[in-house]
Order: sequence, then structure tokens, then C-alpha cells
Amino acid sequence: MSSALWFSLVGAALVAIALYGVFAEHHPLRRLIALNMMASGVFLVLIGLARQLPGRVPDPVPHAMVLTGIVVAVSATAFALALLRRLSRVQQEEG
Amino acid sequence: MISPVLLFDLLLGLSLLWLAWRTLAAHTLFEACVSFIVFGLLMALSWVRLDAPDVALAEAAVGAGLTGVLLLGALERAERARVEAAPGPWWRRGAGLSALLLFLLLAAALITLPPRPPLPLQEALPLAAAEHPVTAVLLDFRAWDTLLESAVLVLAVVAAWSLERSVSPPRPAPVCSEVLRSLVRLLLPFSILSAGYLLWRGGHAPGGAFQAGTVLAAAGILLLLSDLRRPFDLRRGYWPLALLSGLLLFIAVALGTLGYGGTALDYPPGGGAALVLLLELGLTVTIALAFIALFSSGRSRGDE
Amino acid sequence: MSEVLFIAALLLLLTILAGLWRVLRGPAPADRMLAVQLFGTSGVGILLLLAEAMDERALRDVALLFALLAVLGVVAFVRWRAGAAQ
Amino acid sequence: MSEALVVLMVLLPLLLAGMLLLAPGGWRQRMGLSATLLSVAPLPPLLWSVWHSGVVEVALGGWQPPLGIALRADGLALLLLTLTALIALPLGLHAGPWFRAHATVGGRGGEWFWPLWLFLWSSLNLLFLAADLFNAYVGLELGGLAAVALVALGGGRDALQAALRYLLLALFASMLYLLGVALLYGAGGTLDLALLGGRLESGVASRAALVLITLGLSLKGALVPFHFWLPPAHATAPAPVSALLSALVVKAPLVLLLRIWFELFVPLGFGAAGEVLTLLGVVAILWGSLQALRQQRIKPLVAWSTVAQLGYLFLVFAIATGLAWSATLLHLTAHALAKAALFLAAGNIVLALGDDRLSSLRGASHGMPLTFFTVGLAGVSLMGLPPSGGFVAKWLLLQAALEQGRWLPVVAILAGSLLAAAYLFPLLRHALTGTLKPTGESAGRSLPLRLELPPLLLALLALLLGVLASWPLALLKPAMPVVLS
Repeated sequence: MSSALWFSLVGAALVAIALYGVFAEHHPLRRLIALNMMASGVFLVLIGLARQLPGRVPDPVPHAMVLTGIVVAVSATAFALALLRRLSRVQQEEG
Repeated sequence: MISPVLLFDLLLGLSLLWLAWRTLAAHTLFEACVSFIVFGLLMALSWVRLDAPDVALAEAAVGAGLTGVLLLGALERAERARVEAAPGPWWRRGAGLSALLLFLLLAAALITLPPRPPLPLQEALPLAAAEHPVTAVLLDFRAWDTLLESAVLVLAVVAAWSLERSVSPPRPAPVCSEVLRSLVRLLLPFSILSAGYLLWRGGHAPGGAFQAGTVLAAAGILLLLSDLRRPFDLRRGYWPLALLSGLLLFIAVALGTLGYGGTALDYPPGGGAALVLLLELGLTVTIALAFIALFSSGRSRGDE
Repeated sequence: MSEVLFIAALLLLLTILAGLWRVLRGPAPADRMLAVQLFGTSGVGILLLLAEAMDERALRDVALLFALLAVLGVVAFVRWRAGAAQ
Repeated sequence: MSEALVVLMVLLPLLLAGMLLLAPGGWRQRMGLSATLLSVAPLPPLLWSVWHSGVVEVALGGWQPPLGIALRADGLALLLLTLTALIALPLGLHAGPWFRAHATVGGRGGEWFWPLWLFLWSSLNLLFLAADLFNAYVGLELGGLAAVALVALGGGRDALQAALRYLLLALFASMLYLLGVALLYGAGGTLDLALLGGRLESGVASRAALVLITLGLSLKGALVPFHFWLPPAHATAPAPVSALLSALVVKAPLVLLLRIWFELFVPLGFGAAGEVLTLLGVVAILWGSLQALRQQRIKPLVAWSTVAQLGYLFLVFAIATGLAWSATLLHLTAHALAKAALFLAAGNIVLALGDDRLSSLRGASHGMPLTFFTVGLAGVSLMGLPPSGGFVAKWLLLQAALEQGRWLPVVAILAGSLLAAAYLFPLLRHALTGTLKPTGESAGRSLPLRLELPPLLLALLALLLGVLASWPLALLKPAMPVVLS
């Protein structure tokens, strides 16, 4: 087994573990962490795919996709955290 | 005998899985956050092993740095949030079963994946506006994606701002120790230097706007966390223009090329490298300011 | 040569795993955070070893970022503790 | 020339959103409507061009797929771009006065509505035009974030809670979608939808991609049983936002699914999996309608009606014929227009009465006859009565189902119409009978014409669609996927 395939499989397992986390957790912060982990799993699958080409040089397109994906994921995470803070504050005000 | 390379990869993969599990099973939110930071660190090592230094750089900046700060910054409020009731045992069993099925499906798909036709990169790369393949994809072949990515960044900031009730200045950081101050004083020049270095490298080697912007954002957040500088409000003055610079520059370049040659983002011959550098500069500023704004939103005086 | 470097990297990875035990056991938050800091250092070590073993210069830049950004976590942690203490 | 128009459809709203952000808060509200008008400008010439000379393809950056990204303006894309614009204009007229009136009763969010809406618009146009699967992913994320932020403008605890849940769900769904796209890339070596069609082979990877992409997009499209997030989000958002969400935002992932399904998966021989989707569509029609029937409040009722009406859009997966495909998109259009009208009218009613219980509607029609006229007209299209667009769409769908001898969808379509009549009737019955019982301070306020006319315009459009159905059908015909034509 090549290390690219191994890491792809690890990515698949991460997605599965995170899927369990998203369903089984109930705190939004934990769900958010699980979603980030799921994203990491998906990225790992993608980068694993980039290596499965003949030749030494990996395919740059999945790399670019992952870089874009990371930016999108961090932006969404940061917004989700802002939303969570706001919600917690409103809950506190309303008692 | 197993080679050390293989052993390293096996151990790294297994620790990722174990850590993922421990993160989800953590008793407190703080534990979950800390485990997730370590998870990011191991992810960066995995990118290295997969010959993806660009992604490793990004992960080192985001996973090991930025996400941790963001999570820890929200922890205080998150702990006080009221949440829905925990799901029942049958729900958990169902979740476990679907996770298992998903894994089996994915594993089967990945193992049986047929070889795919390669992209015509050999012919295209010499014509691209950047030497480094990943930068060429990001800012030339698939520049349209990157334009929209900068829109996502700006949108996230706007979305976070729209949550706030009042436009009051951010609350000053609590008084901090001399140790922190001198540390920050020491680190700031280094951060700015490395950001410039990463940006410059991006044209021909791993690195680029995203990594540089994140380092700058980290420097800015450090400034906010220490009380070296009065808190500044990114919603006032020229800051919004700076925040939007990456997006607006990108749109301007797209419209300019549209008017010049009839195809959006088709750089004129000879001008590609300069335009890409311009776009990278704008993106760096947008990324840095967006992360700083996202970190500091919701911490206004009126809000906390 | 690269075999030796990989073995060294492997050992460092093992120290991280040993440190993970401290992260997961705690008991105090500070214990956990200190262990995470240790990982930052080990991570830099691994990266430098891999940079040589895989003959990839860019990995030194990754190590640089690691070293630079590890600080952020500690500072955020200290601020969070300070906020909770108030 | 027409290539520039395609790019402008996405870039113009984005640029204007940026401009609005640089303007001070008060200016944003004043310039929002002009920005909306300006964003529509490239559409008429583009429509003209596609109508006369066919599909416009743009290879961005001058790089052809598989390396570059393409945008494709075919009849389907044009129909949806036009639909979005047709909803945007009345909505733009309505949103300004609505947020101002809303602010007088303590609401907020007017200054943020416009830039967020322009971001959303840009993402919708992108999704309708995208020929590249990863580009569509970025579009989905852009639209998802904008939609969540718009829901959160509601401001209260319920709205924030619904927004957070919506966001987590949207992120989850896009991850499933992205994973499917990754597998397709791994198997076909390109992200371009048209090229992938020729390269893919039936295998485990393409099957897994089918499962992941379908799951992800039907989560975003709120197919039963993945609909749980929709009623709270659509019911707690400000009225103009609810209209946007129900009319357009849930439709964009569905259109993407239709494209991927019939251009990629059916040619691979996975069409049989469509039976499941159709079955869920039938369940959605019945379950959504029954839930709508049980609601005691106006906006949740309208939101549950969306769950039911979305079910019709999934019937085409098993009745895979050209007729069903056209009928589905016609239904999508008719529902979007009627539902936007209904949500705006519902928002007006709640604003005027200060209460959203059905029982408080007693006699309310005397104060705002135009708004209740709108409710009636929109109801005609939602129930599928002639001569509305909803009628033509359901009629064609029924015909397609009968031709294929599919009895379950036939029963669902007929039952859905009856149930729609049953759940929409209370809205009018309460209003037309009895006298107004003043409750609260703002009760019985009369509404300005600028609030009452835009929903009426939308409802009239939904009605008119029945008479002019041949136009959208002519636009759709050349865009039909090869397997269906």
C-alpha cells in the first residue's frame, strides 16, 4: 500500500469519526470542531488523490482546492463562533 | 523488516485517528479545543509527508495557530451557552452505524479508484503567470475560484459585523504582564519579515498570499491581546477599504482584462506576473484584516 | 542517511504521543497547554529532520511558521484564563 | 460581448456589495435599491443573445477545461437568472420600507440587509451558471454564509438559534458534497461537468460520489427527512429574507443536483436510485402539507408549505422524461414567485397586526385588502388552480406521471393540491370573516402602498406564468439533458 492511499484511508476514517461526532454531540462548539475535523478528512482524501499520479510531481489542482477549502472553512468557523457568542449573550440577557 | 518511513506514516495516521476520537470524547470544551490544536499540528506533518508543502504551511498557520486562538477566544461564552438536550442512545447507535457505512463506502471507493487521465499541465505551465504550479493554479488557471474565495472572506466579516448590536469601540485588553509585552515586541518584526518572505516565495516556491496573510493576522491578534496598541475598530476610517482591497482588486483585474482582451482574468502577455503579484498583495491584506476582524468581532464594549 | 533521519523523526513523534497522555490526563488546564507547547517544539524538530530526509527546502519554512505561531496559542490561553479569573 | 455579460451577472452584485460596505450605514439603505436595479442590467441583453444564438460558454482566464473553469449560460441558467431578477426587483422595492417599518417596532438589520443580499445574489447567479463542480462548491459556501447571516438579522434568540443550526447543517452538507466532488475528480481527472460526463465509468467511486453529492445537496434542498432545519430558519427570519430563502436559496442546490444527476449519473446507469428520491418527494408533499395544516402561526405555516412544495421537485428523479423535467422547472419557477409573494404578504400582515397567530387575523382584511388579495392570488398558484403557473406545472407533471404509469406521484400531486387548499384556506377564512379585534399597540395599522404592491406584483407574475408558460418552456427545451430529449 502506498503512503498516499494510506493517508487517503485515514482521511476517510476521519470523515466517518467526525460524522459520528456531528450527530452524537449536542454542544454547538463540539459540533463545530467535528465539522472542522471532517473538513480535514476530506482534504486528506484530496491530497492523497493528488499523489496518485504517475511521476514524482503531485497534481497541483487538489492542492489549490484544499487551500481554498481551508480559507472557506476558517471563515465559516470564525463566523459560527461569532454567532455562538451572540446567541449565548442573548440567552443570558433573556434569562 | 518495515522501513522507518512506512512506520512513521503508519504511526502518524494512527495518532491522527486516535486524537480525533479523543477530541470528540473530551470531557470539557477546553480539552476538546486543546486536542484539536494538537490535531492540527499532526495534520501539518501529514501534509508534509504527502508532498504538499503549500498546504502544510497553511495548516501550520491555521490549524496550529489561528483556529486555536479563535476557539479559545470563544470558549468563555461557549461554556455559558444553553444547548439542546443530548441525543438518546438509539440516535447514537444510528450515528455510529452510518459512520461505519460511510467509512466502508469511502474505503472501497478509494481502493478501487481507476487511474485518471492527467491534466495537460506540462504544456500549460510555461504559459502561466507564475512558476510554482500551485500558485499558477490558484492565481491563473483557477483564479476565478480565488476571486470568490476572497468574497467568502469578506462576507464572513460582514456576517460577523451584522450580528453586533452597537458600533462601539472594541474593549481594551485587560492589563497584561511585561513578559508578554516584550515577547510581542520581539516577535512583531519577525512576523512581518516572514510574511513578506512567504509572499515573495509564493511566485516560484511553496508559500503565497494565504500563508503570508495568516502570519500577519497572527501578529495583529497578538497586538490586540497584549495592550501595546489601543484597540482599533476595523469598521471605521479607511480600514474597510483595506479589508476589501483583495476583493476589489480582483474584481478590477477581472473587469480590466474583460475590457482589454474580452476574457475575464486572461492576463495580457507579459503583464501576468505583475498582475499576479498585485493580486497576491491585495489578498494578503484582505486575509490578514479579515482574520483580525473575525477574531475581534463580538468583543465590543457594548457587547461584553 | 535518510533512514537515520526518519528514525529520529519517528522518535520525536513518539515523544509527542507520550506528551499526548499529559494533554489528555491534565489534570490542570496549564498542564495541557504546556504539553501542547512541547509539541510545537517537537514538531519543529520533526519538520527539520523531514526537510533533510525528503530533500524539500520548503519544509524549513513550515518549521519557521510553527515556531512563530505556537506563541499565539499560549497567549490566547493566558488571556482566556485571565478572562475566566476576572 | 455576451461572454462579458455572463461574467457581469456574478461580478456586478459582488462589486456593488463591496461599494455598499464602504458607504455609511444610512446610505446603504438609500442605495440598496439602485444597486439591485443595476445588478439586473446585464440580464436583458444576455437573454436576448441566448434566445437568438444559443448557449454562451465562457472559459475564464482563457484556460479551457479541464484546466480552467467554465461558466455556461444555457436556457436553464437563463430561466433561473431571470427568475432571480424578477423576484429581486419587487423584493428590493419592499425591503426598504419593510426594514424601516420594522425598525419602528424595535427591529434592526436594515443597513446589513443590502450587502448581504447582494452577496447572496452573486452566489445564486454563480450556482446557476457554474459548469465546474468545485466552483459550485465555493458558490454553495458563499450563498450558505450569506443566507445564515440574513436569518440572523432576525436578532432574537430563536432567530440566532435557527441561524446557528442552519450554518452547522450547511457546512456539513457542503463537506459531503465536496467529498463526492473529490471522488469524481479522482476518477475522471477533471472538475468540468460536461467533460466528466464523457470520462466517468460506472464503479464504486462514482457510486459513492452519487450517494455523497445527492445527500449533501438534498440536505441543503430540505428534502424530507432532511427538512428539520427549514421551518425554524424560514419562520424566524425577517420577511424579505424568508421570501428569498423559500423562493430561491433552497432551489439553487436542487438545480445543481438536477444538472449533475441527469448529465452525469443517469448516463452512468444509476437512474434507478432516483426511485428513493421520488419516494421521499412524495413523503415530503404529504408530510409538509399535514404539518402546515397543524400550524397556528402564519409564518411557520408558510414555511411548512415550502417543505411540501419542494417535494414536487423530486418527483422527476423517477419519472425521468423530458416532459417531467420541464414541468419540474416550471413548478420551481411558479412556486418561487408565489411563495415570495406569500412570505412578503405574511410579513406585512405580521407587521400590521403585531401578532402572527392565525386567530388574530379575524377581520383583518378590512384594513389591508390588497395584501389579502395577494394571499388569495398566491394561494391559487400554490394550490395549482387555473390559470396560474402552478396549475400548468402540476398539470404537465401529472401528465408525465400518467404517461409513465406512476400512480404514487399522481396520487401525491392530487392530494398535495387538496391539502394546499386546506392549509391556505384558514389564512383567508379568518381574515374575511368577523371584525378586527385590536390586540397590542401596532394593531390595525394601515400599510403603505410600497409594502402592499410588490407582493401583489409577484403574485400576478405567478398567475401570468400560466398564460405565458410557453416562453420558459421554449427556453428550457434546448437546455434539456441529452438523456431526456
